[in-house]
Amino acid sequence: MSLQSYLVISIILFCLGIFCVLTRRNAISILMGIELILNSCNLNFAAFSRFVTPPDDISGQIIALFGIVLAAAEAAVFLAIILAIYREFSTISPDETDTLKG
Amino acid sequence: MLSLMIFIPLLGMLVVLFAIRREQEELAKRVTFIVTLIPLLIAVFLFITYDRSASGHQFEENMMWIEAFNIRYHVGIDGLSVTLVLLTALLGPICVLASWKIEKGIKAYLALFLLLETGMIGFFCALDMFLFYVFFELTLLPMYFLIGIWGGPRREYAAIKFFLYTLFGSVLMLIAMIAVYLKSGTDDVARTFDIPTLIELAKTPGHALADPTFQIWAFLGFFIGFAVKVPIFPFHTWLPDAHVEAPTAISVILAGILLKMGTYGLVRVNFAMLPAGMDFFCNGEGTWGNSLAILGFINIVYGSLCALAQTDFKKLVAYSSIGHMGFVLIGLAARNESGLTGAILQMFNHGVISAMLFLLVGVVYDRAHHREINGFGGLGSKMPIYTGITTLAFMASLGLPGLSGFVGEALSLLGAYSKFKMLTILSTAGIVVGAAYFLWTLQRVFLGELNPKYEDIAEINGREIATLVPLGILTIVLGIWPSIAIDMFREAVSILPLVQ
Amino acid sequence: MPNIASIPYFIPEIVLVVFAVVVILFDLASKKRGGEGAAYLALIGLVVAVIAAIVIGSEDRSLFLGMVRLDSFALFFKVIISVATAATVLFSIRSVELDPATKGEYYALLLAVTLGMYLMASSTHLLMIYLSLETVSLTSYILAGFLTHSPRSSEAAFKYITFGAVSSGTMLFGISLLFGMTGTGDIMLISSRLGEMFSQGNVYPLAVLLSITFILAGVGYKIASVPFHMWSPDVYEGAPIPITAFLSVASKAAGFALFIRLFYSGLQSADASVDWSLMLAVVSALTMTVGNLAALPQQNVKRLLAYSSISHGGFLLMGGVLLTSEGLQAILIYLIIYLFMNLGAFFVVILIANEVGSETIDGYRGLVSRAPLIAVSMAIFLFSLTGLPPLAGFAGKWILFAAVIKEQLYWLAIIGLLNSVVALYYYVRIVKAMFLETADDTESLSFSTGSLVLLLVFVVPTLLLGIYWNPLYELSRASLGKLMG
Amino acid sequence: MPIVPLISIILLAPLAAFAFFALLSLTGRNYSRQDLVSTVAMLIAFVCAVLLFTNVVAEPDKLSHDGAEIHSLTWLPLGSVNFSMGFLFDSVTAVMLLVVTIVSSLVHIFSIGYMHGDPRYPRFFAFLSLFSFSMLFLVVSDNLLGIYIGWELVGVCSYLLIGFWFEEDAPANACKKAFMTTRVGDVGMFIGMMMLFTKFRTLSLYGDEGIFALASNLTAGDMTWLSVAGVLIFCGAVGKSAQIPLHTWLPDAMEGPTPVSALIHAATMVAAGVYLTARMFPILTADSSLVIAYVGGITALVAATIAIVRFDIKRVLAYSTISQLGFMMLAIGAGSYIAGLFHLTTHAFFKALLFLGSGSVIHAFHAAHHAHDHDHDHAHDADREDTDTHAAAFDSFGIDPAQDMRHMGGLRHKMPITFVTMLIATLSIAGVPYIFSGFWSKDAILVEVLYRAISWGSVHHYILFGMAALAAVITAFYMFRLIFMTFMGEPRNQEMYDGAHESPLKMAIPLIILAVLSFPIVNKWSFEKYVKQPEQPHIHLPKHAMYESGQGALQAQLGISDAQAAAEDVHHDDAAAHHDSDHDKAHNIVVPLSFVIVIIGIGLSALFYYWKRFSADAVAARLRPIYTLLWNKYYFDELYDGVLVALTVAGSKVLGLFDLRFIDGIVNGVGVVVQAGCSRIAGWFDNTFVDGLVNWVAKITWAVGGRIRRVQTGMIQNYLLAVVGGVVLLILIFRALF
Repeated sequence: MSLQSYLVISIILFCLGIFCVLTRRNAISILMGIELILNSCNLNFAAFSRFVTPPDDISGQIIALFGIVLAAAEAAVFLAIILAIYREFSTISPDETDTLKG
Repeated sequence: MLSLMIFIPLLGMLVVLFAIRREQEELAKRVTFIVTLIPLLIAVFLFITYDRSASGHQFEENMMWIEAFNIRYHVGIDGLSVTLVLLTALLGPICVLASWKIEKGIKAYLALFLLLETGMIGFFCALDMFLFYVFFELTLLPMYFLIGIWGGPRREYAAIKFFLYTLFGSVLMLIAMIAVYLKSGTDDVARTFDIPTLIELAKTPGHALADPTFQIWAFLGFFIGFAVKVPIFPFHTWLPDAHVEAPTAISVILAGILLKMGTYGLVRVNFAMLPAGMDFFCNGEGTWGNSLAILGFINIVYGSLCALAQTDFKKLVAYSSIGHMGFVLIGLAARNESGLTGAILQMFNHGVISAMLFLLVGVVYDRAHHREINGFGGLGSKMPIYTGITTLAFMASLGLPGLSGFVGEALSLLGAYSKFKMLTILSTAGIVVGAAYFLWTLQRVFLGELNPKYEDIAEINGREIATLVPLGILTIVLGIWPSIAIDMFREAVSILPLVQ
Repeated sequence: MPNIASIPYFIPEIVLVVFAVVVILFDLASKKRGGEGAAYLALIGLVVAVIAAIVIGSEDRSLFLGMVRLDSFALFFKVIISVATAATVLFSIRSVELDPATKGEYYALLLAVTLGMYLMASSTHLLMIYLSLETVSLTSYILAGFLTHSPRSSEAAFKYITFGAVSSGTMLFGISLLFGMTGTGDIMLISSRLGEMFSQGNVYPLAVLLSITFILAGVGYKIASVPFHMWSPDVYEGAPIPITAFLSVASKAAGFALFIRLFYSGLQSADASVDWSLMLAVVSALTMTVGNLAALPQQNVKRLLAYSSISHGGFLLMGGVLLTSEGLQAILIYLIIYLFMNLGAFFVVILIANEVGSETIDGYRGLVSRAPLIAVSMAIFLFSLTGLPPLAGFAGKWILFAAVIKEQLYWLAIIGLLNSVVALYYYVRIVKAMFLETADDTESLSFSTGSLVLLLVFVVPTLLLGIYWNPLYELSRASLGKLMG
Repeated sequence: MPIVPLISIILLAPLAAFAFFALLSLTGRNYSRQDLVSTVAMLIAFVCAVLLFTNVVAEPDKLSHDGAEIHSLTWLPLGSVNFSMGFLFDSVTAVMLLVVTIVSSLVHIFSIGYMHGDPRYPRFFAFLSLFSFSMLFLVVSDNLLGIYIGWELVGVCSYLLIGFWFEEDAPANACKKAFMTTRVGDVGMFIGMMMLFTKFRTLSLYGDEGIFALASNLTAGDMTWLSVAGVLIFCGAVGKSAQIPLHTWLPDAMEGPTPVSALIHAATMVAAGVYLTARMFPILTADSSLVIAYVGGITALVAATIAIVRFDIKRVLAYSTISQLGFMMLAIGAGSYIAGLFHLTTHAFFKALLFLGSGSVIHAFHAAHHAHDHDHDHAHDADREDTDTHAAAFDSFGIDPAQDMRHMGGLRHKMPITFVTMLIATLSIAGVPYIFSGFWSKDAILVEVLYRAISWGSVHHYILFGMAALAAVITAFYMFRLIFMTFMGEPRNQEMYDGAHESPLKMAIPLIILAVLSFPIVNKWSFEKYVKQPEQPHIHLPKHAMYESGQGALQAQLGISDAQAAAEDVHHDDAAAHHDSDHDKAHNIVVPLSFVIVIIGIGLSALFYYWKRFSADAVAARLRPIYTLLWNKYYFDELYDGVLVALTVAGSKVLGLFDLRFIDGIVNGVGVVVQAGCSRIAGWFDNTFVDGLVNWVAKITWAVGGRIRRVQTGMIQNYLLAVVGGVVLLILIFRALF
C-alpha cells in the first residue's frame, strides 16, 4: 500500500471524528469522536515514519505512541468531568449544559 | 522652571489627597488655592522675563526620557505657548475660587482639578510630540470625573460623550504621530519626536516628511484629533452637553483652556509641522483648497445661529464658543500675518471672555438654580453690578471695539479676506447674529419688568467679583492695547510658514 | 546535548515536579486540612524554580537531543509564567470559593500547569510542543472544574475539555502533516527543509496551508483568538476566579511563547507560499473586534474581563503578524504590562466577590465611597487596559502600534485603535458604576492589609511602567535573543 | 497751542469721569454728585476744544485737510503690516470738537435739571461722559480702525442710554433695535474696510502711505471696486445716521431721556455718519457719490413726509432729524463737502435746541399731568410713550399726553423762554433767509445740487434738487405745525395747561445759548475761512472747477465777490469763469426759490393750524390712503420685524433643531441602512437615535455586541462548529488567494 492510501484513511477517520463530535448528542460519543481524531493523527505519524523518514529514524512512531498515551489520559480526565457533569446536571447531553452563555 | 510650574499642581494633588483629612475641607480649599497661585506667579515671571525679540523657544529643558524611541522630556515655551500658559495659570486660582461652594467630595474634586492643571500646563509647554500627546490625554481622565461626578443631571452622559469623542479623535492623532515619527528617520538615522526638529525636517526638501501626500494624510490625522477638541463642526456635539452639565469652574476650564488645546495643536503641529498639508487644505484652489476656511465659516455662522436658538443660558454661551472658535479657524486658514495673529489673539481672548461668561452664568445659577433665559427678567434693577459686568462680558464677546474680543476677530477677518473674499464676507454675518443673541439675552435676563420671583435675589458677592475682575481687566487692557499680547508671539508667528 | 548532560539545565522543571509531589504529600500528612501550608510550599517551589532558572542563565542550549531549548526567550516566559502562577496562588489563599479540603491537590496541579508552561515556552520539537500543550490543557481542565458542587464550574470544565481536545486534536493532525512533509520534528530543521523545498519548488501549498491552519486551530485555542475563542468566556465565567486570572494571563503568555517558537523559528519560511502572516492579521483584527463588541453588553464583570482578554489577545497577535523583531518585542512588553494590569483587575474582582458577594457590575456601584482605595486601583487597572497615558497600558499599546505602523499595516492599526475607543466604553461602565453611581448599602468595606499590599504590588508597576518603560524595551530586546535569525 | 496734550485732555476728561463711576460702583456705591464730575469734565473738554480752535484761527490754510496734523503711533505691530492709532487734527476736526463739546456741555447742564430725582441719576451722567469720550475719539481718530472703534463705542453708549429706563419694555426693545440696526450697517462698513485694507495694506487715511494718497493713483480699472468699497463704508453711515433703509431705529430711540435724544440722536452721534462720509470724500467715485446723494435725497423727502402726520412732539423732531441728515448726505453725495459739514454744524445746534425745548415742554407738561402724585422719577414718566408701531389708529391712543401736541397749545404765555428759543430754532430749520444759520447751510446744499445739475447737465441732480426743494417746503410746514400746535392758539387741555410752568434756570440757560448759536454768526465765521474742500481724484470734472465749487458756493452766499475767488487761482481763469457762470445761475435760482419755499411752507401750516382755514382732519380723511401710509411710516418696521427678524429667528430655531437631531442625524441615515442590514436586530434600533453620534455609535456597537453574544449560545457543539467552520473558511479563502 502506498502513503496515499494511509493518508486517505486517516483523512476519513479525521472527518468522521469531527462529524461525530459535531453531531452526537451524548458526551461519550463526543469523546469517541475525539479518539477518532487522535487516532487518525497517530496513523499519519506511523505512516510517515514508514514512508518518509529514513528507516533508522523512528521518531514518527514514537510520536504516535505518545499520542496514544495522551489520548488515554485525556479520556480519563474527560470521563471524570463527564461524571461531574452528570452529578450536577443529571444528564450528559451537551445541549443541556448551556447555563453559561451570552 | 517650567517643570516646576508643571508639576507643582501634581505635588499639590498628592498633598491634598494624603496630607489632608477628609473633614478639613476649608484647609483643602486654601491649600489648593495657594498651590494654584504658584504656577500663576511663575507664569507671570515667565511673561515678564520672556525675550520678545527672540523667535525660538525659551526656558527649555531637554533630557532623555525613553532612549528606545528617542523620546525626550523636552519642554520650552515660545510666544505662542507663553500666553496660553499664562491664561491657564490665571484660570487656575480663579476656578478654585469659583468652586468654593462645592460640597460633595471637595477633596477629590480639588485633587482632580490640580491633576487637570498639570495636564494643561504640560501640554502647552511640551516640545516633544510624545510628551505632548501624553499631556493631551492626561487631561481626559480628570475631566471625565469632574464632569461625571460633580456635573448636572445628565452628567454621566455628557462625561462619557466627551470622553469618547476626544479619545476617538486622539487615536487618529496617535496614528499620524507615530507615522510622523517613523518617517522622521530610518533604522540607521535616528528618528525623533522633537517638535522643533520635526518642523525643520518637514521643511527640508526631499526628506520623507516633506512629501506632500504623506503630509496631507498626517494632517488629516492630527486635524481630526484637534478638531474634536476645538470643536470644529461636525465634531462639536459633545460641547454643548459637556458645558451644560459641567460645574461652573469646569465649564470655565473647558471653554477657556481645553478648546485652546485644539487650536494650539492646529498651529503647533498642522500649521508649523505640515506646511504642505496645510497648503493643500487652504490654498484656495482645487476641491479641498477652501475646506479649512469653509469649516471656519460654518463654525461661525452655524454656532452663532444655534446660540440664537438656545433658551438655556449656559448652552447659549457654549454655542457662542463654537462660533468664536470659527474666527480662529478662518484666521488660521488665511495663513498670513494678520490672520494668524488674529487667530492666536482670539484664542487668548476667547479664553478670557468665555471664562467670564461661564462664571457669570454660574453666579446667576447659584441664586436662581435654573438657567432658563426666559425665566428671568428685570434683574438689572436688582443686581446692578452683576448686570454691569455681564454687559461688559457680552460686549467683549460680541466683538465690541475697545474690548479684547474685537481685535482678534477683526484681525482674523482682515487676514482671511485677502484670501477667501466671499467666505469672509459671509462670515461677517456671524458678527450681526452674535450681537443679536447677546443683546436678546441681555434684554430677556436683565431688562424689562423685574420678575417677582427674584424680588430679593442677592447681588453678586465679593468672592465672585474677585473671580471676575481680573478677567474683566484683561479684557479691557487687551482691547485698548493688544500689543501687550501680540509682542509676545510676533516673532513666533513670523517664523511660521506664512503665505502673503 | 545528550539527555544526561541536559539534566543540570533542567533543574527548574525538576524543582517544580518535586514540589508538586511534596505539596501532595504535605497535604496528606498535615493533620488539619486546608491550612495554607500547601500554598506556601507551592510558592516556595515557584520561587526556587525561578531562581534556578535565572541562575542557570540564558545562553542558548539545546537540551535532550533538541527536544527543548534553553534561551533568553524561554527564560523570559518562565519568569512571566512563574509570577502569574505565584499571583494565582496568593489569590487562591484569599479566595473563598475554593473548598479548603481539596486545596492540596489544587496547588499541586498549579505547579504541574506551570511545568507544562515552562515546556511550552522552551520546546523546540513537534512532539514536545504537543506534549507540553496537552500537559497544560489537561491540568487546566481539572482546575477549571475544581469547584465541587458548582454546576458552572463543571460545565466550564466540560466545555473546556471538549473544545480543547478537538482543537488540540486538529493541531496534532496539522503537526502530523508537517512532520510528513519535512520528515522531522525538530522545528529548526523543519524551517530549513521547508526553505529548501520552497526553493526547489517541490511542495504542495495546499498541504502546507492545511497543516498551518490546523496548527493555528490549536494555537488559536490557547490564545483564544477568533474563531477559536468561544470556550473562553464560558470557562472564565465558570472557573474559580483565581484560575480565570491564571488562564487569562499565564496560559495566554505560554500560548504566545508556543506560537512565536512554532511560527517564527519553524514556519517563517512558509510565509512565502502560504501568507500566514496575513491570515493572522485578519484573525487578530477579528479577535479584537469581536472581543470588544461582545464585551459591551456584559453585566458579569468576570465575563466582561474574559471578553476583554480576548480582545487583548487580538492586540498581542498584531505584533505576531509583522515578521519583525519589533513586533515580537511589542508582544513581550505588552505581556509584562498585561500581566500586571489584568491580574490586578481580577484580584479586585476576587476581593469584591468575597466582600460584596457579587460578580456583576451592580455590585460595584458606589464602591468609591465604600472602599476608595480599591475603587481607585480598579479604575487605574481599567484605564490602563484601555491604554490611556500615563498608565502602563498606553506604553504597551504605543509600542505595539509603532511596530504595526512601521510595517505600514495602517488598516490594522486603525482597526486596533478604534477598538481601543470601544474598549473604553465598557471599561468605563465599571468605572461609572464605582464612581458616578451611589451604592445601595453604604457601609464601608474592610480588607486585610495583606490584600491591600498585594493590590499595591499590581498598582505600582501599572503606574510606573507607564511613566518609564525603557527597561522593558531593553529587556524584551535581550530576551528575543537570536530568535529572529 | 500744543495739539497732542490738548486732545488727550479732551479725551481723558470725560473718560476719567466715567471710570470714576465704574470703579466706584464695583464696590456697590455711587457718588451722588456724579453730575458735577461729568459736567466739569465736559466743560474742561470744551475749553480745550476752544483752545484747539485757536490753532485753526492762527493758521487757517495750514490746517486744511492736506495740511492736517497727524500724530499717530503703532497700535498693532504685526511685523510687515502695522495698524496705527492716532490723532488727526485739521480744521474739520477742530470744528467738530467744538460742536460736540458745546452741545454735550449744554446737555449735561440741562440734564442736571431734567433728570433730577431719577434713581439712577449718577449712572446717567456717567454714560453721558462715556458717550462724549467715544464721540470725541471718533472725531479725532486719524484712521478707519480708530473711527470704527469710536463708531461702535458711541453705538453702545446710545444702546445704554436709550435703554436707560429698561424696566419699561419700550426702551428695552428700542435700545436693542437701535444697536442691531446700526450693527447691520457697521458690518457693511467693516467689509468696506477689509476691501480697502486688502488693497492698500493700511487703514490710515492721510499721509503718503495713507489710503487717500494711494487711492489717488488708482486707474479707471479700479473704479468699480472702489465704488463698492465707498458704498460699503457708507453703509455704516446709513446705519448711524438713520438713512433709509436703516432709519427705523431713530424714532424708537426717542424712548430714551430727552437730553439723550438731543445729544446723541440729534446733534452728534447721528451726525457721525455724515462726518464719516465726509472723511471718505476723497475716495468717493462718481457712482458711489450718486448712490449717497440718492439715499440722502430720498431720506430727506420720505422722513419729512412722515413727520407731517406725527402728533408726538419728539417723534416729529426725530423724523425731522432723519430728514435733515438726508440733506447732509445729499450734499456730500453731490460733491459738496463743505455744504454738508456746514449743515451738520448748524443743524447740530438748532436741532439740539429743538429737542431740549421739547424736553422742557414735556417736563413742564408732565409736571402738570401728574400734579397730584409726586413720584420721583417724573422725567422718566415724562418720556413714556408707546412704540407700538402697528397702532394704525389715528387717535391719540398710547401717546403720552405730556408729549401729545394735541394736548398743547397756547404755551407761549406760560413758557416764554422755551417758546422764543424754539421759535428761533424753527425759523432756522425752516430756512428763513439770511437771518438764520439754517438758511445758509440748506441753501448751500440746494445750490450745490443745482450747480451739479447745470454744469453736468445731469438729470439725476435735477431730480435730487427737486426732492430737496420739496423736502425743504415740507420741513417748513411741519416745523411750524409743531410751533402752532404747541405754543399758539388756545390751550386744548386746560387742566394740563394750568399745571404747566417755565422750566428752571439751569434748563433755560442751555436753551438760550443754543438759540444764540442758531444765528449764523458762529457758523459762518467758522466755516467761510477754515474748512476747505478736498479733491476727489476719481470724479472727472475739470479738476479746479471741482475744487472751486465748494468754495465758490459758500463764497457766493457769504457775499464774497467771485473776483476774490477767482483771484485765489488766477491760473484757471477761464475754467473758474466757466464754473462761476454755472454757479451764479444756480445761485440766482436758489436764493429766490428759498424765499418761496419758506413762504409756502409756513403759509400752509399757518392756514391749517393757526388761522384754521382748512381742517387737517378733513384733508386726512380725503387722502386717507396716503395718510395711512404716512402714519405707518411706509411700513418699514412691519417689513423688518415681520420678515427679516422673523426669518432669522426661525432659521436659528431650525438650525438649533438641526444640531440636536441631524448631526445626530447623520445617524438616522446610517441608522436606517444598518437596520436594513441586520433587520433581525431591529430591536436595538427601535428607540430612535435621539441624541448624538456617540449614542448612535454606542447603539450600533452594542447591537453588534448583542449579536455576538447570541452567537455564544452556550452549546459546546456550536462552538466546535465555529472552529471547524473557521478552519474551513480560512483554508478556502487562502486557497483561493494563493
